Amino acid sequence: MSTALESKIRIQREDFVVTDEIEAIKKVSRNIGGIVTFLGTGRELSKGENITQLNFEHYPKMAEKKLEEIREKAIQDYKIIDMIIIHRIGEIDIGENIVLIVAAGEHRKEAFVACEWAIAELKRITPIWKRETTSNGEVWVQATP
Amino acid sequence: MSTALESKIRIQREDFVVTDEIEAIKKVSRNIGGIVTFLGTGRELSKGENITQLNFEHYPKMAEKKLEEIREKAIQDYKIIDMIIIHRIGEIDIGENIVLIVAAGEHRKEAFVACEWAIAELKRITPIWKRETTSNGEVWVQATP
Amino acid sequence: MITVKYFASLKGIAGKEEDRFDLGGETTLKKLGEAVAKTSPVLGEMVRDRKIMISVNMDVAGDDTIIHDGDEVALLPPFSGGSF
Amino acid sequence: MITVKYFASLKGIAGKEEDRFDLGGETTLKKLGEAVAKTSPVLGEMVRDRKIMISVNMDVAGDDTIIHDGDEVALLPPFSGGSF
Repeated sequence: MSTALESKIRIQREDFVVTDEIEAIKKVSRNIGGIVTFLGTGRELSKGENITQLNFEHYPKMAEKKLEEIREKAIQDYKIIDMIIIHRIGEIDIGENIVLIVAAGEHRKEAFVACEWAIAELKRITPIWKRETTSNGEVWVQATP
Repeated sequence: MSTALESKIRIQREDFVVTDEIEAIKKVSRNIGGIVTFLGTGRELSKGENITQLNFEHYPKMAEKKLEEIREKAIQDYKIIDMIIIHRIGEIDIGENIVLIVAAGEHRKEAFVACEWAIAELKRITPIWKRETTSNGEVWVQATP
Repeated sequence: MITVKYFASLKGIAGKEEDRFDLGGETTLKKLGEAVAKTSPVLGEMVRDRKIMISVNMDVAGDDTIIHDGDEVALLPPFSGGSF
Repeated sequence: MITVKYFASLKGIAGKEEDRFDLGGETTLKKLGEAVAKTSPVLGEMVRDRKIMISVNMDVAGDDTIIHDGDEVALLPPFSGGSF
Protein backbone atom coordinates (compact mmCIF):
# COMPACT_ATOMS: atom_id res chain seq x y z
CA MET A 1 0.00 0.00 0.00
CA SER A 2 1.17 3.50 -0.83
CA THR A 3 2.37 5.72 1.99
CA ALA A 4 0.09 8.37 0.52
CA LEU A 5 -2.85 7.13 2.56
CA GLU A 6 -0.96 7.04 5.84
CA SER A 7 -0.80 10.74 6.60
CA LYS A 8 -1.48 14.06 4.93
CA ILE A 9 1.60 15.58 6.60
CA ARG A 10 4.93 13.85 6.08
CA ILE A 11 8.61 14.57 6.51
CA GLN A 12 10.56 11.75 4.94
CA ARG A 13 13.88 10.79 3.37
CA GLU A 14 12.40 8.84 0.46
CA ASP A 15 11.00 10.46 -2.67
CA PHE A 16 7.25 10.82 -3.25
CA VAL A 17 5.14 10.29 -6.38
CA VAL A 18 2.97 13.31 -7.24
CA THR A 19 0.31 11.23 -9.00
CA ASP A 20 -0.13 8.99 -5.93
CA GLU A 21 -0.73 12.00 -3.69
CA ILE A 22 -3.21 13.53 -6.15
CA GLU A 23 -5.13 10.24 -6.36
CA ALA A 24 -5.15 10.06 -2.54
CA ILE A 25 -6.65 13.54 -2.20
CA LYS A 26 -9.21 12.84 -4.94
CA LYS A 27 -10.65 10.06 -2.78
CA VAL A 28 -11.65 12.61 -0.12
CA SER A 29 -14.58 14.06 -2.09
CA ARG A 30 -16.46 13.67 -5.36
CA ASN A 31 -16.87 17.42 -5.42
CA ILE A 32 -13.24 18.34 -6.14
CA GLY A 33 -13.00 20.42 -9.32
CA GLY A 34 -9.54 21.97 -9.03
CA ILE A 35 -6.27 20.60 -7.63
CA VAL A 36 -3.29 22.94 -7.43
CA THR A 37 0.10 21.41 -6.74
CA PHE A 38 3.37 23.07 -5.84
CA LEU A 39 6.50 21.00 -6.31
CA GLY A 40 9.81 22.45 -5.15
CA THR A 41 12.88 20.94 -6.80
CA GLY A 42 16.65 21.25 -6.37
CA ARG A 43 18.05 24.05 -8.53
CA GLU A 44 21.59 23.99 -9.81
CA LEU A 45 22.21 27.71 -9.43
CA SER A 46 22.02 29.68 -6.20
CA LYS A 47 23.25 33.27 -6.13
CA GLY A 48 25.50 32.54 -9.09
CA GLU A 49 27.12 29.47 -7.56
CA ASN A 50 26.85 25.96 -8.92
CA ILE A 51 25.33 23.59 -6.42
CA THR A 52 26.19 19.92 -6.51
CA GLN A 53 24.02 18.70 -3.65
CA LEU A 54 21.48 19.82 -1.06
CA ASN A 55 21.00 18.49 2.42
CA PHE A 56 17.91 19.14 4.51
CA GLU A 57 17.64 18.82 8.28
CA HIS A 58 14.52 19.30 10.39
CA TYR A 59 13.48 19.57 14.03
CA PRO A 60 11.53 16.32 14.39
CA LYS A 61 8.00 16.62 15.78
CA MET A 62 8.06 20.44 15.74
CA ALA A 63 8.34 20.49 11.92
CA GLU A 64 5.45 18.02 11.57
CA LYS A 65 3.42 20.04 14.06
CA LYS A 66 3.93 23.24 12.04
CA LEU A 67 2.98 21.50 8.78
CA GLU A 68 -0.21 20.23 10.40
CA GLU A 69 -0.99 23.77 11.61
CA ILE A 70 -0.49 25.06 8.05
CA ARG A 71 -2.74 22.33 6.63
CA GLU A 72 -5.55 23.01 9.11
CA LYS A 73 -5.39 26.78 8.66
CA ALA A 74 -5.40 26.44 4.86
CA ILE A 75 -8.50 24.23 4.94
CA GLN A 76 -10.30 26.56 7.34
CA ASP A 77 -9.28 29.97 5.99
CA TYR A 78 -9.44 29.27 2.27
CA LYS A 79 -12.38 26.80 2.29
CA ILE A 80 -10.50 24.14 0.39
CA ILE A 81 -11.52 20.49 0.68
CA ASP A 82 -8.15 19.05 1.70
CA MET A 83 -4.37 19.55 1.59
CA ILE A 84 -1.33 17.26 1.60
CA ILE A 85 2.14 18.54 2.56
CA ILE A 86 5.32 16.47 2.17
CA HIS A 87 8.90 17.65 2.74
CA ARG A 88 11.95 15.51 2.14
CA ILE A 89 15.03 15.60 4.33
CA GLY A 90 18.58 14.28 3.93
CA GLU A 91 20.62 14.39 0.73
CA ILE A 92 18.88 15.74 -2.39
CA ASP A 93 20.42 15.97 -5.84
CA ILE A 94 19.81 18.66 -8.46
CA GLY A 95 16.44 18.13 -10.16
CA GLU A 96 15.09 15.96 -7.36
CA ASN A 97 11.83 16.63 -5.53
CA ILE A 98 12.11 18.53 -2.23
CA VAL A 99 8.63 19.60 -1.19
CA LEU A 100 5.08 18.95 -2.37
CA ILE A 101 1.88 20.79 -1.50
CA VAL A 102 -1.41 19.55 -2.94
CA ALA A 103 -4.47 21.76 -2.46
CA ALA A 104 -7.86 20.42 -3.56
CA GLY A 105 -10.90 22.69 -3.85
CA GLU A 106 -14.31 22.78 -5.45
CA HIS A 107 -12.97 25.48 -7.76
CA ARG A 108 -9.53 26.58 -8.78
CA LYS A 109 -9.41 30.01 -7.12
CA GLU A 110 -9.31 28.85 -3.50
CA ALA A 111 -6.93 26.01 -4.37
CA PHE A 112 -4.43 28.44 -5.96
CA VAL A 113 -4.56 30.86 -3.02
CA ALA A 114 -4.28 28.10 -0.39
CA CYS A 115 -1.37 26.41 -2.16
CA GLU A 116 0.60 29.64 -2.62
CA TRP A 117 -0.05 30.67 0.98
CA ALA A 118 0.97 27.26 2.32
CA ILE A 119 4.41 27.18 0.66
CA ALA A 120 5.18 30.73 1.84
CA GLU A 121 4.03 29.83 5.37
CA LEU A 122 6.03 26.59 5.28
CA LYS A 123 9.20 28.56 4.56
CA ARG A 124 8.32 31.07 7.28
CA ILE A 125 7.45 28.84 10.26
CA THR A 126 8.66 25.29 9.65
CA PRO A 127 11.98 24.35 11.30
CA ILE A 128 13.72 22.92 8.24
CA TRP A 129 17.24 23.94 7.24
CA LYS A 130 19.17 23.57 4.02
CA ARG A 131 22.87 22.98 3.52
CA GLU A 132 24.23 23.60 0.02
CA THR A 133 27.31 21.88 -1.31
CA THR A 134 29.26 23.85 -3.92
CA SER A 135 32.83 23.68 -5.22
CA ASN A 136 33.69 26.03 -2.32
CA GLY A 137 32.41 23.62 0.32
CA GLU A 138 29.25 23.35 2.38
CA VAL A 139 27.14 26.18 3.74
CA TRP A 140 23.89 26.45 5.70
CA VAL A 141 21.48 28.69 3.82
CA GLN A 142 19.20 31.35 5.22
CA ALA A 143 15.69 31.68 3.91
CA THR A 144 14.78 33.75 0.90
CA PRO A 145 11.09 34.67 1.04
CA MET B 1 7.82 5.78 -24.85
CA SER B 2 5.49 8.13 -23.00
CA THR B 3 3.42 10.56 -25.02
CA ALA B 4 4.68 13.25 -22.65
CA LEU B 5 7.72 13.88 -24.80
CA GLU B 6 5.81 14.20 -28.05
CA SER B 7 4.29 17.63 -27.55
CA LYS B 8 3.83 20.25 -24.87
CA ILE B 9 0.32 20.98 -26.14
CA ARG B 10 -2.10 18.08 -26.42
CA ILE B 11 -5.82 17.53 -26.82
CA GLN B 12 -6.51 13.84 -26.38
CA ARG B 13 -9.16 11.29 -25.40
CA GLU B 14 -6.88 9.18 -23.19
CA ASP B 15 -5.96 10.10 -19.63
CA PHE B 16 -2.57 11.59 -18.73
CA VAL B 17 -0.20 10.89 -15.83
CA VAL B 18 0.76 14.04 -13.91
CA THR B 19 4.10 12.62 -12.75
CA ASP B 20 5.14 11.81 -16.34
CA GLU B 21 4.45 15.39 -17.45
CA ILE B 22 6.36 16.83 -14.48
CA GLU B 23 9.34 14.59 -15.22
CA ALA B 24 9.21 15.67 -18.88
CA ILE B 25 9.30 19.37 -17.99
CA LYS B 26 12.11 18.81 -15.45
CA LYS B 27 14.33 17.60 -18.30
CA VAL B 28 14.16 21.05 -19.93
CA SER B 29 16.48 22.74 -17.41
CA ARG B 30 18.55 22.02 -14.32
CA ASN B 31 17.57 25.43 -13.02
CA ILE B 32 13.91 24.68 -12.28
CA GLY B 33 13.13 25.38 -8.62
CA GLY B 34 9.33 25.56 -8.61
CA ILE B 35 6.72 23.64 -10.59
CA VAL B 36 3.07 24.66 -10.22
CA THR B 37 0.45 22.31 -11.57
CA PHE B 38 -3.26 22.86 -12.10
CA LEU B 39 -5.38 19.75 -12.51
CA GLY B 40 -9.07 20.19 -13.33
CA THR B 41 -11.26 17.21 -12.47
CA GLY B 42 -14.90 16.27 -13.01
CA ARG B 43 -17.09 17.50 -10.12
CA GLU B 44 -20.28 15.74 -9.17
CA LEU B 45 -22.24 18.88 -8.36
CA SER B 46 -23.00 21.73 -10.75
CA LYS B 47 -25.46 24.44 -9.70
CA GLY B 48 -27.07 22.02 -7.27
CA GLU B 49 -27.56 19.25 -9.83
CA ASN B 50 -25.94 15.84 -9.67
CA ILE B 51 -23.82 15.13 -12.71
CA THR B 52 -23.28 11.58 -13.87
CA GLN B 53 -21.00 12.24 -16.83
CA LEU B 54 -19.22 14.97 -18.75
CA ASN B 55 -18.49 15.12 -22.44
CA PHE B 56 -15.99 17.49 -24.01
CA GLU B 57 -15.89 18.52 -27.66
CA HIS B 58 -13.30 20.76 -29.31
CA TYR B 59 -12.68 22.52 -32.60
CA PRO B 60 -9.70 20.53 -33.89
CA LYS B 61 -6.61 22.55 -34.89
CA MET B 62 -8.06 25.84 -33.61
CA ALA B 63 -8.09 24.54 -30.00
CA GLU B 64 -4.49 23.32 -30.31
CA LYS B 65 -3.50 26.65 -31.86
CA LYS B 66 -5.00 28.58 -28.95
CA LEU B 67 -3.27 26.36 -26.38
CA GLU B 68 0.05 26.94 -28.13
CA GLU B 69 -0.60 30.71 -28.08
CA ILE B 70 -1.29 30.50 -24.32
CA ARG B 71 1.87 28.48 -23.72
CA GLU B 72 4.08 30.88 -25.68
CA LYS B 73 2.59 33.97 -24.03
CA ALA B 74 2.97 32.45 -20.55
CA ILE B 75 6.65 31.68 -21.15
CA GLN B 76 7.31 35.14 -22.56
CA ASP B 77 5.22 37.32 -20.24
CA TYR B 78 5.88 35.56 -16.93
CA LYS B 79 9.49 34.48 -17.56
CA ILE B 80 8.84 30.86 -16.76
CA ILE B 81 11.10 28.13 -18.14
CA ASP B 82 8.43 25.99 -19.79
CA MET B 83 4.74 25.01 -19.77
CA ILE B 84 2.76 21.91 -20.69
CA ILE B 85 -0.99 22.06 -21.41
CA ILE B 86 -3.16 18.98 -21.90
CA HIS B 87 -6.96 18.88 -22.29
CA ARG B 88 -8.98 15.72 -22.58
CA ILE B 89 -12.04 15.38 -24.83
CA GLY B 90 -14.81 12.81 -25.07
CA GLU B 91 -16.55 11.12 -22.15
CA ILE B 92 -15.22 11.92 -18.67
CA ASP B 93 -16.53 10.45 -15.42
CA ILE B 94 -16.75 12.17 -12.04
CA GLY B 95 -13.33 12.38 -10.40
CA GLU B 96 -11.46 11.88 -13.68
CA ASN B 97 -8.80 14.24 -14.99
CA ILE B 98 -9.96 16.87 -17.51
CA VAL B 99 -7.17 19.42 -17.93
CA LEU B 100 -3.56 19.77 -16.81
CA ILE B 101 -1.32 22.83 -16.82
CA VAL B 102 2.28 22.46 -15.66
CA ALA B 103 4.29 25.68 -15.21
CA ALA B 104 7.99 25.38 -14.38
CA GLY B 105 10.01 28.37 -13.19
CA GLU B 106 13.24 29.16 -11.43
CA HIS B 107 11.16 30.29 -8.46
CA ARG B 108 7.61 29.67 -7.37
CA LYS B 109 6.17 33.15 -7.84
CA GLU B 110 6.25 33.28 -11.63
CA ALA B 111 5.13 29.65 -11.86
CA PHE B 112 2.02 30.34 -9.75
CA VAL B 113 1.08 33.46 -11.73
CA ALA B 114 1.67 31.80 -15.11
CA CYS B 115 -0.32 28.68 -14.17
CA GLU B 116 -3.30 30.63 -12.83
CA TRP B 117 -3.29 32.95 -15.85
CA ALA B 118 -3.08 30.03 -18.27
CA ILE B 119 -6.14 28.17 -16.95
CA ALA B 120 -8.22 31.37 -16.97
CA GLU B 121 -7.05 32.13 -20.51
CA LEU B 122 -7.72 28.55 -21.61
CA LYS B 123 -11.33 28.88 -20.49
CA ARG B 124 -11.61 32.26 -22.19
CA ILE B 125 -10.20 31.63 -25.66
CA THR B 126 -9.97 27.88 -26.32
CA PRO B 127 -12.82 26.38 -28.38
CA ILE B 128 -13.73 23.50 -26.05
CA TRP B 129 -17.30 22.79 -25.00
CA LYS B 130 -18.75 20.72 -22.20
CA ARG B 131 -21.95 18.70 -22.14
CA GLU B 132 -23.21 17.61 -18.72
CA THR B 133 -25.37 14.56 -18.23
CA THR B 134 -27.72 14.73 -15.23
CA SER B 135 -30.89 12.86 -14.27
CA ASN B 136 -32.73 15.53 -16.30
CA GLY B 137 -30.84 14.74 -19.50
CA GLU B 138 -27.94 16.32 -21.34
CA VAL B 139 -27.10 20.01 -21.57
CA TRP B 140 -24.30 22.06 -23.13
CA VAL B 141 -22.77 24.27 -20.48
CA GLN B 142 -21.70 27.88 -20.78
CA ALA B 143 -18.48 29.04 -19.23
CA THR B 144 -18.18 30.26 -15.67
CA PRO B 145 -15.09 32.47 -15.33
CA MET C 1 -16.94 27.03 -51.57
CA ILE C 2 -17.04 28.29 -47.99
CA THR C 3 -17.25 25.67 -45.23
CA VAL C 4 -19.31 26.60 -42.17
CA LYS C 5 -18.82 24.48 -39.06
CA TYR C 6 -21.29 24.16 -36.18
CA PHE C 7 -20.13 23.20 -32.70
CA ALA C 8 -21.69 22.02 -29.44
CA SER C 9 -25.32 23.18 -29.05
CA LEU C 10 -25.33 24.73 -32.52
CA LYS C 11 -24.80 21.32 -34.11
CA GLY C 12 -28.15 20.30 -32.62
CA ILE C 13 -29.83 23.43 -34.01
CA ALA C 14 -28.34 22.96 -37.48
CA GLY C 15 -29.01 19.24 -37.48
CA LYS C 16 -25.56 18.73 -39.01
CA GLU C 17 -21.87 19.37 -38.36
CA GLU C 18 -21.16 21.63 -41.31
CA ASP C 19 -22.52 23.32 -44.41
CA ARG C 20 -20.94 24.43 -47.66
CA PHE C 21 -21.93 27.55 -49.55
CA ASP C 22 -20.81 28.95 -52.90
CA LEU C 23 -20.85 32.74 -52.54
CA GLY C 24 -18.31 33.73 -55.20
CA GLY C 25 -14.79 35.00 -54.65
CA GLU C 26 -15.42 37.30 -51.68
CA THR C 27 -18.28 37.79 -49.26
CA THR C 28 -19.17 39.21 -45.83
CA LEU C 29 -20.55 37.74 -42.61
CA LYS C 30 -23.82 39.49 -43.40
CA LYS C 31 -24.17 37.75 -46.75
CA LEU C 32 -22.97 34.44 -45.32
CA GLY C 33 -25.61 34.79 -42.60
CA GLU C 34 -28.32 35.04 -45.24
CA ALA C 35 -27.09 31.80 -46.79
CA VAL C 36 -26.91 30.07 -43.39
CA ALA C 37 -30.48 31.22 -42.67
CA LYS C 38 -31.65 28.71 -45.27
CA THR C 39 -30.32 25.91 -43.04
CA SER C 40 -31.61 27.59 -39.86
CA PRO C 41 -33.05 31.11 -39.45
CA VAL C 42 -31.70 31.18 -35.84
CA LEU C 43 -28.14 30.34 -36.92
CA GLY C 44 -28.41 32.74 -39.85
CA GLU C 45 -29.25 35.59 -37.49
CA MET C 46 -26.34 34.62 -35.21
CA VAL C 47 -23.92 34.96 -38.12
CA ARG C 48 -25.47 38.06 -39.69
CA ASP C 49 -25.67 40.01 -36.41
CA ARG C 50 -22.55 38.37 -34.88
CA LYS C 51 -24.48 37.27 -31.80
CA ILE C 52 -21.80 34.66 -31.07
CA MET C 53 -18.09 34.36 -31.71
CA ILE C 54 -17.26 33.48 -35.29
CA SER C 55 -13.88 32.37 -36.58
CA VAL C 56 -12.56 32.57 -40.12
CA ASN C 57 -9.66 30.20 -40.76
CA MET C 58 -9.37 29.79 -36.96
CA ASP C 59 -8.96 33.48 -36.21
CA VAL C 60 -11.79 35.37 -34.54
CA ALA C 61 -13.68 37.44 -37.11
CA GLY C 62 -14.54 41.14 -36.79
CA ASP C 63 -17.44 43.13 -38.26
CA ASP C 64 -15.59 43.89 -41.49
CA THR C 65 -13.86 40.54 -42.02
CA ILE C 66 -13.90 39.56 -45.70
CA ILE C 67 -14.54 35.88 -46.36
CA HIS C 68 -12.86 34.34 -49.36
CA ASP C 69 -13.68 31.30 -51.42
CA GLY C 70 -12.10 28.28 -49.69
CA ASP C 71 -12.24 29.78 -46.19
CA GLU C 72 -13.37 27.80 -43.14
CA VAL C 73 -15.89 29.63 -40.98
CA ALA C 74 -16.97 28.31 -37.57
CA LEU C 75 -19.83 29.30 -35.25
CA LEU C 76 -18.43 29.12 -31.72
CA PRO C 77 -20.88 29.13 -28.81
CA PRO C 78 -19.44 30.29 -25.45
CA PHE C 79 -16.56 28.03 -24.39
CA SER C 80 -16.65 25.96 -21.21
CA GLY C 81 -13.52 24.12 -20.24
CA GLY C 82 -14.82 22.54 -17.04
CA SER C 83 -16.32 24.11 -13.91
CA PHE C 84 -13.07 24.50 -11.96
CA MET D 1 16.81 18.88 33.68
CA ILE D 2 16.24 21.17 30.71
CA THR D 3 17.24 19.86 27.27
CA VAL D 4 18.66 22.43 24.84
CA LYS D 5 18.80 21.40 21.17
CA TYR D 6 21.06 22.94 18.53
CA PHE D 7 20.15 22.84 14.84
CA ALA D 8 21.85 23.42 11.48
CA SER D 9 24.79 25.87 11.74
CA LEU D 10 24.42 26.10 15.53
CA LYS D 11 25.26 22.43 15.90
CA GLY D 12 28.68 23.24 14.41
CA ILE D 13 29.14 26.13 16.83
CA ALA D 14 28.13 24.05 19.85
CA GLY D 15 30.11 21.05 18.71
CA LYS D 16 27.18 18.84 19.75
CA GLU D 17 23.49 18.26 19.09
CA GLU D 18 22.16 19.02 22.56
CA ASP D 19 22.96 19.99 26.14
CA ARG D 20 21.26 19.32 29.44
CA PHE D 21 21.13 21.79 32.30
CA ASP D 22 19.75 21.51 35.83
CA LEU D 23 18.38 24.97 36.70
CA GLY D 24 15.81 24.04 39.35
CA GLY D 25 12.03 24.05 38.97
CA GLU D 26 11.60 27.28 36.97
CA THR D 27 13.94 29.50 35.03
CA THR D 28 14.07 32.18 32.33
CA LEU D 29 15.71 32.45 28.90
CA LYS D 30 18.15 34.91 30.44
CA LYS D 31 19.31 32.43 33.06
CA LEU D 32 19.34 29.57 30.59
CA GLY D 33 21.50 31.72 28.31
CA GLU D 34 24.07 32.06 31.06
CA ALA D 35 24.20 28.28 31.41
CA VAL D 36 24.48 27.80 27.62
CA ALA D 37 27.35 30.33 27.58
CA LYS D 38 29.48 27.72 29.33
CA THR D 39 29.15 25.55 26.20
CA SER D 40 29.56 28.51 23.86
CA PRO D 41 29.58 32.23 24.67
CA VAL D 42 28.12 32.97 21.22
CA LEU D 43 25.17 30.60 21.71
CA GLY D 44 24.69 31.82 25.27
CA GLU D 45 24.31 35.38 24.02
CA MET D 46 21.85 34.23 21.33
CA VAL D 47 19.64 32.70 24.01
CA ARG D 48 20.01 35.47 26.59
CA ASP D 49 19.31 38.32 24.15
CA ARG D 50 16.95 36.23 21.95
CA LYS D 51 19.00 36.97 18.85
CA ILE D 52 17.42 33.96 17.13
CA MET D 53 14.12 32.14 17.36
CA ILE D 54 13.87 29.90 20.41
CA SER D 55 11.20 27.29 21.02
CA VAL D 56 10.10 25.84 24.34
CA ASN D 57 8.32 22.52 23.98
CA MET D 58 8.00 23.27 20.25
CA ASP D 59 6.21 26.58 20.67
CA VAL D 60 8.03 29.81 19.91
CA ALA D 61 9.18 31.47 23.15
CA GLY D 62 8.61 35.12 24.07
CA ASP D 63 10.62 37.45 26.32
CA ASP D 64 8.78 36.40 29.46
CA THR D 65 8.45 32.67 28.76
CA ILE D 66 9.04 30.63 31.93
CA ILE D 67 11.02 27.44 31.41
CA HIS D 68 10.18 24.48 33.64
CA ASP D 69 12.18 21.47 34.67
CA GLY D 70 11.75 18.81 31.97
CA ASP D 71 11.13 21.31 29.14
CA GLU D 72 12.76 20.98 25.73
CA VAL D 73 14.31 24.20 24.45
CA ALA D 74 15.62 24.56 20.88
CA LEU D 75 17.77 27.20 19.20
CA LEU D 76 16.36 27.70 15.72
CA PRO D 77 18.48 29.53 13.13
CA PRO D 78 16.52 31.13 10.24
CA PHE D 79 14.60 28.45 8.31
CA SER D 80 15.24 27.70 4.65
CA GLY D 81 12.97 25.24 2.94
CA GLY D 82 14.55 25.41 -0.50
CA SER D 83 15.15 28.34 -2.85
CA PHE D 84 11.89 28.09 -4.79
